[in-house]
Amino acid sequence: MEAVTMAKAINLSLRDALARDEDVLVFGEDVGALGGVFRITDGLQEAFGEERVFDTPLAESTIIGVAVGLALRGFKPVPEIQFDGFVYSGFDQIVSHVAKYRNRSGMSMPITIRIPFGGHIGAVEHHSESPEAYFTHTAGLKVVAPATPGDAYALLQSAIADPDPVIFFEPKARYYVKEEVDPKREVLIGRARLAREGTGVSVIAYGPTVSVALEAAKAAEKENISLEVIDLRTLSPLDMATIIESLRKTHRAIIVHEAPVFGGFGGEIAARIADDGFDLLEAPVTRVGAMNTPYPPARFEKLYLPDVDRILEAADVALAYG
Amino acid sequence: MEAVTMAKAINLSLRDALARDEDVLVFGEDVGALGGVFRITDGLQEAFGEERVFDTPLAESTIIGVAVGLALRGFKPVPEIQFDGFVYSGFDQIVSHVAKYRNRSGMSMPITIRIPFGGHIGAVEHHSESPEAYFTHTAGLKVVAPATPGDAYALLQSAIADPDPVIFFEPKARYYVKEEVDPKREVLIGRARLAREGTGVSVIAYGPTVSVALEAAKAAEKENISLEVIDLRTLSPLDMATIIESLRKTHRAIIVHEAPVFGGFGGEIAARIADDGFDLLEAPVTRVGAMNTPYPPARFEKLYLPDVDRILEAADVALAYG
Amino acid sequence: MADVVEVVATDDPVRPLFSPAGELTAAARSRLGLSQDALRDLYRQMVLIRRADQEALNLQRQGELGLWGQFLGQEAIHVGAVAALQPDDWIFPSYREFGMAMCRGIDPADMLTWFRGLSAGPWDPREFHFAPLAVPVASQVPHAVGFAMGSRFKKSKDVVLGTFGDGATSKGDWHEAMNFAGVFKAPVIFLCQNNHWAISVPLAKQTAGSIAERAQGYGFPGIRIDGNDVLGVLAAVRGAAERARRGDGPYLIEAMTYRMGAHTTSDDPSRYRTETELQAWSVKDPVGRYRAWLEGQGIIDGAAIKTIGDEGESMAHAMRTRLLAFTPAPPGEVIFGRVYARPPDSFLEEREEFEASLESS
Amino acid sequence: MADVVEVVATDDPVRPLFSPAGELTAAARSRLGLSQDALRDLYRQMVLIRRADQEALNLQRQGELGLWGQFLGQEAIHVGAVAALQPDDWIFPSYREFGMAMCRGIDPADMLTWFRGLSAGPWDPREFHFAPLAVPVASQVPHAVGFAMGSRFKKSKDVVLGTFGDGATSKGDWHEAMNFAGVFKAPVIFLCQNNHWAISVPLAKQTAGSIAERAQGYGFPGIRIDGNDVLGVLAAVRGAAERARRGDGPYLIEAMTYRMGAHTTSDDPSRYRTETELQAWSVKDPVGRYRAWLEGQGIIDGAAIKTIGDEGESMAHAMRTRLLAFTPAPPGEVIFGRVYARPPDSFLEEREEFEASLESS
Ligand SMILES: Cc1ncc(C[n+]2csc(CCOP(=O)(O)OP(=O)(O)O)c2C)c(N)n1
Ligand SMILES: Cc1ncc(C[n+]2csc(CCOP(=O)(O)OP(=O)(O)O)c2C)c(N)n1
Ligand SMILES: [Mg+2]
Ligand SMILES: [Mg+2]
Repeated sequence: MEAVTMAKAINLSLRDALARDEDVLVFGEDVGALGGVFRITDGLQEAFGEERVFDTPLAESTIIGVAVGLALRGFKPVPEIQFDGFVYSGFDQIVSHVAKYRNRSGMSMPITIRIPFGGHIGAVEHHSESPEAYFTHTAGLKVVAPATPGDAYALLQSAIADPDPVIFFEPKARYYVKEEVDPKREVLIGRARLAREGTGVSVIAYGPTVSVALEAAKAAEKENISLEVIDLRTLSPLDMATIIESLRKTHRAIIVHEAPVFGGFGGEIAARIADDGFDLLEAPVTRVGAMNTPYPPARFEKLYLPDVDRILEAADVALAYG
Repeated sequence: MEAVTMAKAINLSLRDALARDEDVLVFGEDVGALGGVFRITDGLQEAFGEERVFDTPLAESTIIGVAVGLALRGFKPVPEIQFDGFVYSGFDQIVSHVAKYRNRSGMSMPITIRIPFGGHIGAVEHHSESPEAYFTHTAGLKVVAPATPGDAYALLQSAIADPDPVIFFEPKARYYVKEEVDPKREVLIGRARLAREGTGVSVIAYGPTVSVALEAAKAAEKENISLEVIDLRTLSPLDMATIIESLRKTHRAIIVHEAPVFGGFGGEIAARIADDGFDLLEAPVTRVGAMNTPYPPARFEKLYLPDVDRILEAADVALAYG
Repeated sequence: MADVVEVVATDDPVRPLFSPAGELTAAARSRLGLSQDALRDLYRQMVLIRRADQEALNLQRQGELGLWGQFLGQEAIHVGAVAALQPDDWIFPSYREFGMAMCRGIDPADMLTWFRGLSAGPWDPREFHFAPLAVPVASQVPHAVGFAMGSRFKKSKDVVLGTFGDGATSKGDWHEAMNFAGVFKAPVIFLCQNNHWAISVPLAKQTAGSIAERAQGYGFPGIRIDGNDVLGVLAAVRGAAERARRGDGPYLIEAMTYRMGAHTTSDDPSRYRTETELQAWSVKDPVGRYRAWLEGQGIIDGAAIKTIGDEGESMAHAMRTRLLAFTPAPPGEVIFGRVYARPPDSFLEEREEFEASLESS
Repeated sequence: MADVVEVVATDDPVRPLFSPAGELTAAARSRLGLSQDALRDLYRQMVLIRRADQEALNLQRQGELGLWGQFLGQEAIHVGAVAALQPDDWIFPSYREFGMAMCRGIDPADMLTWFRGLSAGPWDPREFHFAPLAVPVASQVPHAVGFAMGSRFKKSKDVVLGTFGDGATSKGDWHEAMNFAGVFKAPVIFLCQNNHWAISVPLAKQTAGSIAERAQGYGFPGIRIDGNDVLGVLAAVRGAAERARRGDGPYLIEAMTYRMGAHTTSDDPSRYRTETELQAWSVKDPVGRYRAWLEGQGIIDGAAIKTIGDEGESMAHAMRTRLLAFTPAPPGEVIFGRVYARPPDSFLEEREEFEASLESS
């Protein structure tokens, strides 16, 4: 297949899921005729009709709430939340029901909630948030965040096929990078990927920060510093085995995410590394992320978000340690 | 003053705040004639009238939302969320507005959101949750959780006086413990307390787990193990200075909270200890908390929540390490 | 200004059955077409669920339940609504619909294990077409609507009953779900059990408007009826269900009743309401009223009443016995067993560790 | 069945001014009591805000703004509503009320710094009694209600205008806030700018019901009016404001209009709507219609129109110049400066580190 953007890969993945299984439903604000504000659902309504792919009223809580009801009725709902910053009004339905319904009923919740997330798109407030930590801390959910078109295609297949609810974070700044996609390649939920081998420091990233980490690794190479880059792909459950294996080589780790560091998911990763990998570590784990403030106006987002320089700096500190 | 329960101490603190400052308003579901389901607001409506202390319709999002409007109008709103598990439908107003309004307007949000939290009350689901990590990760908020009646009184005074929004978590299982309360003692937001001195392992707790940690410390003493107990009192901002100071003595740390460990606030604390305290640590930091599942039925909560045995076990492991 | 809301012309099969004050008309009552057995059985069901309610209260007072929320006074709604539906029609309750669940055939002792803190969800919703209790107020209403949308998509003939209290109507979820139901013409009957109180908050502080009248704002009909008349409730729900079944969309029924007991056993209503109000509603007791009507019609006699009362006693006894004998699943199963359909390895490890720690201690 | 909703008898000062179709009656129009200057000024304001809207669009197309959301076609609402209020009355907008903000005296160049990504909130709400833009749809409505409750508690005479789109009426927050307003008799006017679209979702898919009619479900009046008639909007908001000011509580005005432009510059309406619909609404253009009326009344002539047009040009020029010359605060101030009134030490340290890192790089 020729190279496609991540946006297109997700579109294809939805299309294939809709074609394969008539219980798959795609819905949300503007996903119909418009094809979504990012065109992720482009052409799907035309292809599958208004009962498989439909616009809803503007109401995130009930977009999730009807997904629960539809799941009970035997469907596999794939609702879209238009932007990261608008998922909060659906939070109660996600935490109190999507995550817990199976536990109280024995009935599965095969729901995949798609959420474009992250910054670097020059948007106004509420359009660039990274709310993943709110979901990783919610028992009963699975949380994934692909970094490449191929993984986006494959992980979405896995998410939709999974009988459990999956929060599917799409790094919107990466929607337009291209890659060849092999629709037959399977990516299991819960397995991280070694995005680049290295020996000096392990850089752990997911979603939008994987490419930043890879850039940093390239830049580091010029200075003879070798960074290994791990693309988590799944945040919950967390693939600690892959991380620890990397640490056996590098003994140093940096975690990179766009969310503010304080209380972020990087804390969980760092805490586990410092626990499971206590004897392996030769330097403190550094977390590189946003500052502990609201997302700033667009012209300031570059200063706010993690970048190559901050990763390199953290690598230097880690390597110089001790 | 004679010994009062934490419930009474909070009641007195609200009463004193209402009496001192006529801009203080107390509202929420059932806080009026009933005095709240835990009687925290008992007698306040009678004393201050229906325009200072009032019942609202059943709508958490708008309880928070009108608090924002009232704050803009010059009030100091102290809304109550009846139980931890019902704050989620107010999450959008808290994350998108309470936390960020000052940043976009320059107008302060002197709002104190009271939330009874935690388990050990034998309740049905949604009544025993520990959602603090969702708030500590939200920039713009301050998050506190007292463990004793005196601190509850004083921290609530500080919270209401604070020009910034404070999420005030009340450990409902501790509502009925008694202590003498000195209304003149000030407790600043952002300062942890050494609840018990020790030399072997630092046990870091807050809210409902402080007493568990203290019990564990007592039990440990009999086995000649010395636990130092830190009561965080404030979760955000986090008082790392007090923690690190303790580590200089003990070189070992255990963190105890009722929330599930995975993605919990303990991850932030552990990550920071393992970073700031890298050279001090002689054993991995252990987190003792709930399992990564929904809150179980009441008869199983004791098995689910951290207890003295699990703390002692963690202490043994920490002390035996290396 | 061309905007006139298109009100799709649909027969309203419910409204004509009721007086403007929400009373089932005499004509409609006589045309219900229920056999004498069926009419007696409605009485029987009300008696049984009331007796179970009382027994649960006793059990709570004896320390055998963590909590109990009586539905005393609301029996006509529980019985009438379920009787109006087909067994395939799903019901989405809040937390006070114990009586409805019994009418659907769920074992009351099993249900009480939830209140006893032994089980997170004691029945299989697929078996009884009865969703689990929903504690966060109004949060189940979108589920009812989603399920009903699904029924429509599947071209199935089943309809859905979503029920909730007066307090629930203040929640955003309630509104959003009502609006979705209108837009998607979902085959759902919304049944508000307006018992005048949301814990301590009286109806007048819950809303300044009318709940039933809100329906038209969502593009479907609504009606306020006497919720203490089992036949009225049955007639309204049946009419609304028929309408939904033939594809004409949702209906909102506001059934006026009164919460005769405390909110739950944790509550103390003496702090916020008067005996007078309670007494005023006592005379409208749904069970007593209906019995008197049956007697007046010669459908029931003292002997039959006694038989039903006795049945209640033995049911209550059996319920108690079964409950107290109930052994929950082992802790590992209760805590971890149903969280995931496909549990992650790390989750299974945590379970194993937990189970191992139990054995060692 | 004693429950009859107590509808508090209040004069409705708005309804009598309008025909059933929502048109301001000729009699009401002639009794508005506006001077010729005032009438001309409404036109002037509509022209100015439309010109600013156009200039902002140009700026966006030239890459100078990150985003622009036109309000083309909604000028009568922006101008009429603000003209009906006192300067002390607060306005709680969503994100499309640039015209209202201009009418309140906020410098349009300052406002555009938000769309240019240079400022998180470019005006002081206390100075203009104009709340910051609210992006999460409907989330500002509870703020308007809370503020109005506060005005009542403070026994102040100011009222509040809360405004939102048709899409916003589907959100839970909208409902909850409406209900609170009814219960607390908050002095608030709810103004729905029903422009028939929520991005690509047309009104008919947003709701099957009527927005204006929902008001009665909350215990206060509502009306649907022609939102492309500046005098109609002014009359309705003025009437509702007077009513609220005298303590009679909220009012819901659904002003029917049309979003003539794209949702925002990121949108492509050709994917979901037809030219025909657009053309049908073109003839109801609020600015053209009002100009024709003024001309017909002999209140305005070609020279006056030209003067106003020229004023628009120089305003647009000045706005552009000021915007492009705008220098934001330093990054540390923009990112950290206003988060806390009492910033924690750790927060200040993070700021210092950030500022130090900027200097070093
Ligand atoms: C979202 C939410 N907020 C608060 C509560 C606590 N609570 C439980 S029941 C109740 C009152 C509900 O009243 P209503 O809807 O009228 O139902 P009723 O109890 O009268 O049957 C409240 C406030 C809750 N369960 N959920
Ligand atoms: C809670 C929320 N969900 C989604 C969005 C994305 N969004 C922005 S505007 C809009 C449509 C709003 O329509 P309407 O309320 O009619 O206002 P209009 O844009 O027509 O002025 C949507 C879906 C948002 N801003 N907030
Ligand atoms: Mg009620
Ligand atoms: Mg609109």
